[in-house]
Amino acid sequence: MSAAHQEFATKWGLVIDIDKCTGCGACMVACQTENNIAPEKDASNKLRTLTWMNVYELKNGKEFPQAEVAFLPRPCMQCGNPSCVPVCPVVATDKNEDGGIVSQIYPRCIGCRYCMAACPYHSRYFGWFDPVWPEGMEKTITPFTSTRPRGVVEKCHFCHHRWNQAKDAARIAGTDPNNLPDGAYTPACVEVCPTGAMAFGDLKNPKHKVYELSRSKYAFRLLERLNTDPQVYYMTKRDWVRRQGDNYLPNEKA
Amino acid sequence: MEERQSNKAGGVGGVVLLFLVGFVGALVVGWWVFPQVLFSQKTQPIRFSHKVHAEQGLDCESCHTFAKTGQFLGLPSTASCAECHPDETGGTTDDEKEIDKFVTQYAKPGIEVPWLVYQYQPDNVFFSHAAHTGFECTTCHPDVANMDSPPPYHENRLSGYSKQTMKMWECERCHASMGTSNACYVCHK
Amino acid sequence: MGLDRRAFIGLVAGGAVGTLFTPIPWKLADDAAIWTQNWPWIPRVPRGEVTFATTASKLCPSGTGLKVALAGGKPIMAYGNPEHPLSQGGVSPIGASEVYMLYSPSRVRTPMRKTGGKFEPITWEQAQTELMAKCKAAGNKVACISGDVGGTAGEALSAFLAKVGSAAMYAMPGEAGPAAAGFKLMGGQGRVGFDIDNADCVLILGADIFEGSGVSVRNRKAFCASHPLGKEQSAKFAYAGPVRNHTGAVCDAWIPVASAHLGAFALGIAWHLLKAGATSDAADMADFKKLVESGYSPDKVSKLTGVDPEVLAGIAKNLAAAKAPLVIPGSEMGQGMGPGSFIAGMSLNLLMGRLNKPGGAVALPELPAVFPGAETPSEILARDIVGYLKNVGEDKTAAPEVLFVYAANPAYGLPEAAAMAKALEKVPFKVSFASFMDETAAMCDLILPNSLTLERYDDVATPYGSAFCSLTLVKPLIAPIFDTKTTADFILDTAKKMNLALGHDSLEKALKEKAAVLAKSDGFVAKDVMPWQVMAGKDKPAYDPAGLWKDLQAGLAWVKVGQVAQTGLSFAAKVLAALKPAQAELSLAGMAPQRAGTPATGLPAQCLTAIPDTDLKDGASIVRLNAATAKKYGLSQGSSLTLSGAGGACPAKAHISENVMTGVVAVPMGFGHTAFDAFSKGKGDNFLKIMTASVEDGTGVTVWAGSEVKIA
Amino acid sequence: MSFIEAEKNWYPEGVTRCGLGKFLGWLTILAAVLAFGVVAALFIFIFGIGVTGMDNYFGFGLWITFDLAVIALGAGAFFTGLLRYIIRIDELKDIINLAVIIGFICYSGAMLILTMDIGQPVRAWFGYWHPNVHSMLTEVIFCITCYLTVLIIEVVPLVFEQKQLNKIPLLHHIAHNFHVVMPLFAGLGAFLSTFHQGSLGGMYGVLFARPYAFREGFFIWPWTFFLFVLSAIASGPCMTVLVCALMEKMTGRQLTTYRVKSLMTKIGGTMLLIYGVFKYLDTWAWITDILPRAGLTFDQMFYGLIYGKWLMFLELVVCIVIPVIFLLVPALRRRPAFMYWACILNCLGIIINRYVFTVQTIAFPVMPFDSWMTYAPNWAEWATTCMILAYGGIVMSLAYRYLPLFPQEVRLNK
Repeated sequence: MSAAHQEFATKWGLVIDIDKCTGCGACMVACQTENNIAPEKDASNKLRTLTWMNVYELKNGKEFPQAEVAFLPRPCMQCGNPSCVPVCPVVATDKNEDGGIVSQIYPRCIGCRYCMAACPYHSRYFGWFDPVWPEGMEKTITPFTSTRPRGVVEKCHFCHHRWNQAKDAARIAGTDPNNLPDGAYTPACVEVCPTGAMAFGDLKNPKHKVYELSRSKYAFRLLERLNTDPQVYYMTKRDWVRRQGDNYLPNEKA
Repeated sequence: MEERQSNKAGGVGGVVLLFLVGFVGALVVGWWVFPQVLFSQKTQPIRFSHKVHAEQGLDCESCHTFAKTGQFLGLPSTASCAECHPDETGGTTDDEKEIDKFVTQYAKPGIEVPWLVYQYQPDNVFFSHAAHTGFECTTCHPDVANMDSPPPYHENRLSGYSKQTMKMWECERCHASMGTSNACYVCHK
Repeated sequence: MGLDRRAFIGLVAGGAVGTLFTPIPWKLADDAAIWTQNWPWIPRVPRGEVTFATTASKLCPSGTGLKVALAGGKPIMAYGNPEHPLSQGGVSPIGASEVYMLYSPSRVRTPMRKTGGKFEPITWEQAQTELMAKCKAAGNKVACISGDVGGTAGEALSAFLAKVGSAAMYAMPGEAGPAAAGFKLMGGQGRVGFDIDNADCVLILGADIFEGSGVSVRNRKAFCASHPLGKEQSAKFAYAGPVRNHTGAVCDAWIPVASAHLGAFALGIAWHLLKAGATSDAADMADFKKLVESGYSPDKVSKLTGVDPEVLAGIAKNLAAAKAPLVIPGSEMGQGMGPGSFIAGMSLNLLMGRLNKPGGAVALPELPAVFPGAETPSEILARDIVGYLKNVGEDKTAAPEVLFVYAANPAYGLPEAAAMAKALEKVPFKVSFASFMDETAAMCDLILPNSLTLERYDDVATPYGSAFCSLTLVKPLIAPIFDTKTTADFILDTAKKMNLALGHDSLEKALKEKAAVLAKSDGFVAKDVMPWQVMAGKDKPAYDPAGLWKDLQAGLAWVKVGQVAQTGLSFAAKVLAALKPAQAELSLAGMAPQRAGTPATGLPAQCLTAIPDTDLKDGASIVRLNAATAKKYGLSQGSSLTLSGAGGACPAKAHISENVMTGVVAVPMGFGHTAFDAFSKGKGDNFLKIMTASVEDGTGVTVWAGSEVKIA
Repeated sequence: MSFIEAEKNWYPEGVTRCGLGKFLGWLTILAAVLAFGVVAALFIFIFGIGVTGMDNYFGFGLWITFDLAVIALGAGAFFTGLLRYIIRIDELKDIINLAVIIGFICYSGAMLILTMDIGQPVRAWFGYWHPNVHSMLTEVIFCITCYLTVLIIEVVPLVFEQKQLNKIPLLHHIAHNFHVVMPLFAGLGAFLSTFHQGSLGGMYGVLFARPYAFREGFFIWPWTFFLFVLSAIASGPCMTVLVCALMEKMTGRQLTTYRVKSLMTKIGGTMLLIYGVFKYLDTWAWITDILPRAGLTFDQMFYGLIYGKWLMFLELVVCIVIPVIFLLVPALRRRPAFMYWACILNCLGIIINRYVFTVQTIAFPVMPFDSWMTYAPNWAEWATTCMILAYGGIVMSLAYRYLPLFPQEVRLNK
């Protein structure tokens, strides 16, 4: 497959500490407004919402009072070996840029949804209807991400526009756009998170926080054994949470 | 049977002739009529003379500036035009009348001029001017500095884009020749 | 020569072949595809320069400073202001809604008067004339219910009421009310705050400090600071409450305790602390000790609350061993707690000597008022609005002639909705200053829409729970989109026209005056040094008092680290002695995450996707109970049930969650709106209406947290 | 000459057909179904695919299942063509025309469904202009369109052999010359068809992050590639026979000999046996290798009634073992009830196979904290699917009435 384990000089990565997530949803809301997702009147049908960033509730399966709860924010994993990219018939999605963010080009997408079937993380969403903003609210559309018509697939792109903005700022300031300092480029979800549960940076750059964090013994990735090689890392000190990061046979250890 | 015979008699030649008529007709329609139908022509709200301004010694960057964030600000705002043209000239030349039109219709009421931009990229494109500062403006833009009147603006009635919007293959060709990445997200948003 | 069939076919064939050699089919196919990226009914993205401006959120009770992105000068999105101490870049879903809510379909677009049961638009002049006439006729029988008593705008309203001779200024219920009332009963002076930043062992009694309680964004930032990514945590958190809610989810321990038993639970811990030798110089120390030793022994508390005696001892041990322990009392749903529970919780801080210490509870001074005659927020907050309205409804208290409703939605946001509505209906002339068409506005005779946060001058002054005094300026970033006015400006103008001049022409001038007054006091502008650092011993930074207004306009917060020294502070042992923990077979616990908005905002449009289908599904509220409770009532996952309490009944669906203690039904708050717009209406039910407002023994204040409920 | 009489001149030589009124009545019923489907299609084109029952979890649903199923069941066309023209099993000339028409209906119907199924139909041509050569779907798009073209070329002589049309010399010559080159197209069709039947299977087998569907394979093709080819050629001939039998039942006329049908089903049964062997091996490898590697167990692949193991039992045992026995034991095959039931089971098995690969694959929650979701097609999907069935019915009815599909019909009905 074209995208199998491609390596880039920069590898943007997100580290999410599940133990610090309260599940408030600020990241979801920030993501939606930043990326021009129209509000939905009936959003309780979660099978039809557009939630590039989605917070899952995890339970340890035990009874009260041994029960525990955790919240897991799920953006696009920007897999190193994405299952969605090789299946796209029209190259509307690709992993071909330095940084390793899996692109999704709305005007190229024909809406076949094969990528959605391929992605085990449910990170990809389809515009079932045209987006409708309440009258006037379309004035709050941002210039950051283009609006999408119905009938195309969309997903989290680590607020890629912010990388472009950071590079432009570096260019005008005369610094190296290809060697951004830690924090120069941060997705909206990371920026607004009140508990600071998320960190973002170049996984390959030792000067970036995520370099150490992703190498922590508490770090893991979702469904690692499927060889998708995600660029999103999770952290937890709780064994039961870690065990829910992948499938294990009863006799296996997480 | 008779009908068929008659067809056969003058037929083959006639059919070929009409085939040619249809063929040429289609070519005329396709190459001459079709473009006129497809594109509408619009003129700028103000006959802005780049030439006059260039002759004053202004270069492109004087009005088409960058923000500190690196964002290219494109066309100047009415306010910045009004810095030099705050009041009516009261003159009678065409140029002066045009200035007065700007002052009365836009500068005084504080309305942005609805300029028609020849090369706006689609919403789904992130074009970084900051990354292209090494090029002459005229590498991509028409050399308006020598034009006294802005050229007419052609809008594709179907797609809604300006005729002069740079197509993707043009971007890709230059990127390829420069050894710059043609990855999707280099330009798309 | 006629065109015969064959010739025609030839012509058509020629045309068809010819067309293939023209751009028509190819260009059309391409342009048609391009047309699909540009569908005229899909909004375009704006062009224009992206800039940022600052202000603070008025819709969000946590008082966060905002950084607002603008494109071509128009606001497009709200982030947290990284330079603001109450935000540090963090923002709640409500704070983030400040921009798009400008265009909420439920915004009241012009002043409106109700005639014959229907609203008709009127001009501001007409509205003012009518209002003045009504106020003149009412004399001092004017009351006000406000959802924002801390700020200068609240001050203006309070001053207006004082001017007409009324003391009927009431605040909407929250955590601040019982705290103010409780602290008063303890003989305390000032407003209580909690220095989570400098605490190393925090026991949270009910309060949802990371969601609906107090300065929740600041609280979460404090949690963030003590839990640095990838490093060991420097503070321990334990949460005691009926539900492991968002706060409980990240705490090191959850101790299941019913809302009604949190006071007893606190005193159970006090028992251990006393036993370990803790003491205080409070006047009623002996009474308190006697009370705790006799009534709150581990087995008694364990029997009442169900908490294992060892757990109780463990918590006490942890608190005693900590360098900077802190206890934060509150309600799991941010309202309905009684002052008695607050006192019980605070008694632990007193016992441990944690008052006015870094990492402890602090008594903050009130900010100076700029409107003479205005009451202090604490005075207003200590009043019992539910008790008052209940009395009005039952004709025990005379109804006011004119009622102002400001930044509040009492018809929705108070317990026993039916009784509250009855009380409101007794008021002959009700004026709403709502920005949105909420349930109360819909009942009012006059709606005078307040401009929204981004359209007006206002301020955020020391929100409840904050460990330091602060003032943040709210300034307009966009001209009012609709025909709205800043309520305070309107009140000031009206007062002037009624010859009741309040001292300032506009809120902006009053705010400038306030800045000038604050500049003389002992504060500073938080920028490089944050107030909690000063509290921990860092030097207070120098600042230029003359530049305060400019700093405030730049979005920075004026802060003050100062504690009110306490004289005569007691445990209020008499009050505690009278406390009788209620025993309910089944009780309600509210879950009030910020994504469900506030009573005054309704459900913010973009938050609906963030509301899980375990709160709301297919228009029905989902309530949570654990398997043991469900079994007792014959319920299972997804089964329908009806919850009934004092004021009525609410239908709901059951969701089995083991994070709810046995004997408790956890209900999502913020739903069941009957006003607002399609984003709020027809979604679930408002469980406040079945919460029973009862009187707390010892304090006489109305409480409804953990009220009893029945499953039908 | 009245219209009714004139219409009779269009029948194939020497056959009788039902009255025009009856025929039009039948067409009206089909047209009504078709019209309802068109309304649903308009809804879909105007408002978007949101009007269907699909959702974020089920981006593939009834439509894709239907497409895969009809393409498999339409495989009779290429496989019979291969046997008739390349392998030269001459007897099959008596049913090849029917197989070709069924193939044409199935493929054109699938294409129609696909135009609705993609979110941006106006961009459908991107599949050819901007192809991703790594995508199995690209292979499908190219092969299906090419093969549909081949099918059209195969259908053209059939249409031109219509009694009245054949009187036109040009059409007569075209039909004749096409027949001469038919082996070439049959070969081409077989090649293309094999590839897209395979790539349809490959589409699922390559989903390496979907343990229910993922398979190892040979070179770039996962095992599902080959299994889909085999299952298609096992079911295609049987489907042809079933359609033939249905037509005989409806018209009351014998259209082919039982011998031809029996031969077809014997071929189908043989292929089903081969398929069955490999399918069992594949399933074994899946259970013992692929699933444990993903940390999953066989039991975890099933859920509740709708995704229960019974479906797998039905597919692998009832719909493979039983039809293989019925079709390969001559004594059983000779009895129509056994033969037809075996054909039905055979086809049903393939439909179930396509269904589980489409729906159960994406219903299985790969993330441990996720849960099983269920999917039910709604009216819009059913209506449009029925529209295609009605379209097939109309084409088949017209073809039967006017085209010389069955060389044996005259003789058998004397």
